[in-house]
Amino acid sequence: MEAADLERALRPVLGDRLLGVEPFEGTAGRVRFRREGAVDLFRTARDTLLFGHLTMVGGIDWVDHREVVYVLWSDTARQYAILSADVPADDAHIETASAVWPSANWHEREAWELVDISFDHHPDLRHLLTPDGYVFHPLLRSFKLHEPEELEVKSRHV
Amino acid sequence: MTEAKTSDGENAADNPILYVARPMATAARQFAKSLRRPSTIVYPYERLEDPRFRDQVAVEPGRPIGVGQVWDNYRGVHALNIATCISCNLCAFSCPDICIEMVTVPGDDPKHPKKCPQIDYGKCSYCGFCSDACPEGCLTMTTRYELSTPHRAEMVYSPQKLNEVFRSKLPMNPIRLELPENEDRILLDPPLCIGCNACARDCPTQCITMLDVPRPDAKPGEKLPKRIWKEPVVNDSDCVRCGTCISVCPKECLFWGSRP
Amino acid sequence: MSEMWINMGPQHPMTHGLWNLRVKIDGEMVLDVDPEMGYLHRGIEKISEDRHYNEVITLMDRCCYVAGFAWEHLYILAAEQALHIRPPERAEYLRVMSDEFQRIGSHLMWYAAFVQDLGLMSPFLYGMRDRDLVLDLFQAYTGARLTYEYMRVGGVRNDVPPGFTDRARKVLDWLDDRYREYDALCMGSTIFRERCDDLGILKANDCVAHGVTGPMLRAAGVRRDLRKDRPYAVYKQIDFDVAQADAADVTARYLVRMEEMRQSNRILRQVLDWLDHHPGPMMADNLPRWLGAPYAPIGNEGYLLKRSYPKGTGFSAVEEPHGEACAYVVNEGALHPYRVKFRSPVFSNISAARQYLVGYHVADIPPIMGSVDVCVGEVDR
Amino acid sequence: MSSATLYSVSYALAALILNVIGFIIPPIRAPITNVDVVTVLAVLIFGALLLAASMLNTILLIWWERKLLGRFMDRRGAMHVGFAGLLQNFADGFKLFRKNTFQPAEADTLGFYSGPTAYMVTSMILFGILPISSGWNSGSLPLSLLLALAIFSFAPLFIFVSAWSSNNKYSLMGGMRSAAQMIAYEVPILLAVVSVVILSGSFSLTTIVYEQQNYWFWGPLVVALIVFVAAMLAEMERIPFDLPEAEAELVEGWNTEYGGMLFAFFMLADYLRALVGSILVVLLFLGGWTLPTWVPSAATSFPLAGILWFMLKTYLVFGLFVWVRASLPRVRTDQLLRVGWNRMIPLALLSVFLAAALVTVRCVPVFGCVPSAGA
Repeated sequence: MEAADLERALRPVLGDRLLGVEPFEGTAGRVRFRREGAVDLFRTARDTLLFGHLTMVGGIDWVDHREVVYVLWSDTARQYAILSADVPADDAHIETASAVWPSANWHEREAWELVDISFDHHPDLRHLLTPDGYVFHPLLRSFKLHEPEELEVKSRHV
Repeated sequence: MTEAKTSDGENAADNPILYVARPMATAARQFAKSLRRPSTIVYPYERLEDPRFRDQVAVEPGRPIGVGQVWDNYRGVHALNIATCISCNLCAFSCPDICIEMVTVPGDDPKHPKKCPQIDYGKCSYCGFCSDACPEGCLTMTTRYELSTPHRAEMVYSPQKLNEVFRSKLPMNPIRLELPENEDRILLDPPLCIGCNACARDCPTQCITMLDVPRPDAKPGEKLPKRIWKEPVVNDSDCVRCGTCISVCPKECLFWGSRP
Repeated sequence: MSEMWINMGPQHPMTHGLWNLRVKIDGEMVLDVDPEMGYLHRGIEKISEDRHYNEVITLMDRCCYVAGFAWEHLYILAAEQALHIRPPERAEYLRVMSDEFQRIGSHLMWYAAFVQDLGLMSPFLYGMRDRDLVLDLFQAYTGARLTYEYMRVGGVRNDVPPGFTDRARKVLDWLDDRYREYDALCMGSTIFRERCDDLGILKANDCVAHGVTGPMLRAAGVRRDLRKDRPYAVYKQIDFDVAQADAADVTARYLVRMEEMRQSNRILRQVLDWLDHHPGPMMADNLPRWLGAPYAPIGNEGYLLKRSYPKGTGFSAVEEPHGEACAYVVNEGALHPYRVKFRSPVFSNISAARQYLVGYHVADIPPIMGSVDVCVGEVDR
Repeated sequence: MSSATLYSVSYALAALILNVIGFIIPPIRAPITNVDVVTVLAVLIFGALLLAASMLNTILLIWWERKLLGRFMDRRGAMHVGFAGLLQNFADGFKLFRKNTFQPAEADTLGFYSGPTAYMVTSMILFGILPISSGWNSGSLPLSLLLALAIFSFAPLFIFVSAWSSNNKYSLMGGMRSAAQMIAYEVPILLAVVSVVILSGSFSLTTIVYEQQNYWFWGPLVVALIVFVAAMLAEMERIPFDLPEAEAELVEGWNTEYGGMLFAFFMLADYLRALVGSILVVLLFLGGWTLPTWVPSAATSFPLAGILWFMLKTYLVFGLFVWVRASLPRVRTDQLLRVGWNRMIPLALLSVFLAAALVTVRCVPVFGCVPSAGA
């Protein structure tokens, strides 16, 4: 499967919500899409393209906007594919993938707390790696490593 | 594709009669074996790095496997030979944990005090990047690994203390890395240079010489820059690529680059 | 007894590592579980943004403390793709050798911890003892037993010392015998089979849906191994089989891991033979080994200069001992990676805990979680 | 057999002490050499000697287990304090003794402290009943076997009390498991013992040992021996039946909240019970302090030979328990109870019938027909 194949399969479903598919070494391609097309893209990727396995969800902070990266694996094609969507920094949210792939649950919790990207309709958006009540998002560029933050954290269980 | 199975294709479900006989027999065999000598090393009395135990310590007598002649490779406490240190700062630069600090050691030249690494073992991760980076081979790692101390301040090893480790003649990491063949080198942007000699003065290997450049004839109306008419020339075979010259250059006219 | 929540962790013998499994029980039955992670979160992804490319390697060894080489390899592959560097072939063979020894070491560690969970005491020591031999080999060519810092962007640090391959073959011979002993102690024991059969079942469909990979997935009958499906390094040239079982229970996972160790022995013999006959360079051309791929010397006053590398994004996936690990490295042409993101297999495997723990006994939690092979270092990163 | 029993020795000792005191202070000589006073002191000395013997043996047993287990695991075991680590357990005991005893918040004080104490004390009483050799104690209790088993089965109560009062969920679960397990395994133990009683015709341990002078009971009663050993493992809470303190899931089971001396009580009592279990196996099945008749009489005629052979057998039996511990995993609660009720009890019943049949035909097939003493 190559980038052109992905584009051919996705274009009719997504229309202009698909921004393009670029080749990416070692994978089937990198699909760039608008966040409005997330649900349709996920369903097509799983049901039509048979990417049954969501490998990871990660966020990148590009200061002016944030990028959500999904990595999929197909057992039939034996290939990875990368999906990426840009979300604005001041309104960073996207539809959850955990309805399609349950494995997205924890990855999205992690992206939410570390990169501050909110996932709509997520079943269980709680802190995972950082303590409950932690207000910072460490993987943002604005979080400086050498200036430790003072914070009083409440314990998880009372 | 392999179906996972046990190594001899047998399992307890096939022979329920055995119940617990096979594991007990295996344990008994091990018991008989370790009656002769258990595999453990009685640490404070026997040490892996002690050559006397290298061949004795074996899981099975007569088949020494495991420890061997390459123990010298171990990355333990550093040894510093102050005499050959050139104060190039590469060890401090390459340290990922920022645990190396260059401190002044008393030298013969009061004007240009010699700086040698001081290592804080409370932070050190023993990655060996510093000894890999050392161009003179004066900072190496030894097989010493016993560092425990009740005081945090004692974890900071001064250059003198590291030099004592060097003098104790412990086995040292024998692997030295060479510089790559066509590595980047120091290049000069001639119009910016003012010939101030700072680079040549501070070069730890003294591989920079200031050569005269011809003073151009001033055209009428043009003002010649105020400078010394000398330019640094770097002897690439001696250069250790430490970048000291670049950092001391007041005009930022030295830079890294590859020359054809 | 009425229903109650108990906290298995963060300091509990069941948790190998620092995490908390909240379990809702009724008598001896498990009604619900809720894993809580984060006690070991060190922010490795954040720290990586502040380090040179090679300096990140020191973090990778600490990412998963029983499979340091696998993580080094994972990161190195992604970083090389992001920086457009190709390592020489001998370095790739050395990496594969390290990987496979690490797989044996990690599985031996798993074996030790797993049988300890079942109350088997002596195999715990046997597993640790035999793992020590593997660590001795690591020490022979990297200089450290746990935190190797051996691979570099563009190659590896140094070659194996003379006589190493013979020594390694002896260890492999020794291990071949030991695997038989392990099977006698576990599969030969009726009590072990009673404890582990039909326990913690996670069928293939659930595995895929919840992102479970590695031995757990292969124990459910799915033949998936990135070394075969997406060969990285030199796995294409090497002949080996993928271990697989169908029962999807704890016994099946045990069998898969045991078979994987035997296959690793097979791979290692081939790699050692290759290393004997093909000398060559350790590093790609023109790359210093200590400072990081975009050569970045620093002046005494923190004055940075750099050689520009073209921007790039690297993605890599390796078959780590615990499962499938991925790395995503964004290179923006700076000295440090712009963003490093890791996918840890255990992260996903634990996230499915509710699927394979609920409905069993409290006493079954340790063997089931043992068969998952939890390494908290790479979950929390 | 030698006529000097442990009690007579302590009586003589008490009389000696009191006479010496009376010799030094003549006015009180008459009142303190009264028979009643001497008897009271003799009983106290008897108890102290028993206590010392049981504690020494227990600690030696722990050392024995540590060394054996070490070799099974390809390591050395305790080796630093004293010769071959013999004093290591004393050092550990002193450490525990010095430690602060603490009590969790909202724990029930009475139960929390009385549980371990009662557990310890009842375990020690056991030692006073068992005849270690012919000269050890009077051994005249006609129902000493029943008494021993009765005291042995006190333990679940105290374990449950201390588990419940320590206000910890793990302790509570461990206590529940312990109670269920011990109750389930009391029955097979008693049934296995019944077959011994049938064969020997007596409830007195001393008589049972004397009945074994011609043949040891393990031969004809091998089924009962297997049942007894397995059930004893469960009663002693050792691997593979150590679920009440299965450290993998229950931390330390019912003694999770105990530390310092109270934990030492539990630990010592556990090993004391292990010692008593091994002793019972030796007494009931392995001929006690007697040796087979073909052994030259020189081996049994020197002083304290009975105790020596008895202890040797006991430690070997305990070595078997250690061997099992070194090679088998732990079973699960439901499996344990299933094995107990579904396997052990039928097997024990079978051995009862076997013993009854043997006695009826007055013939012991393994060792040839001999006149059965029990009939």
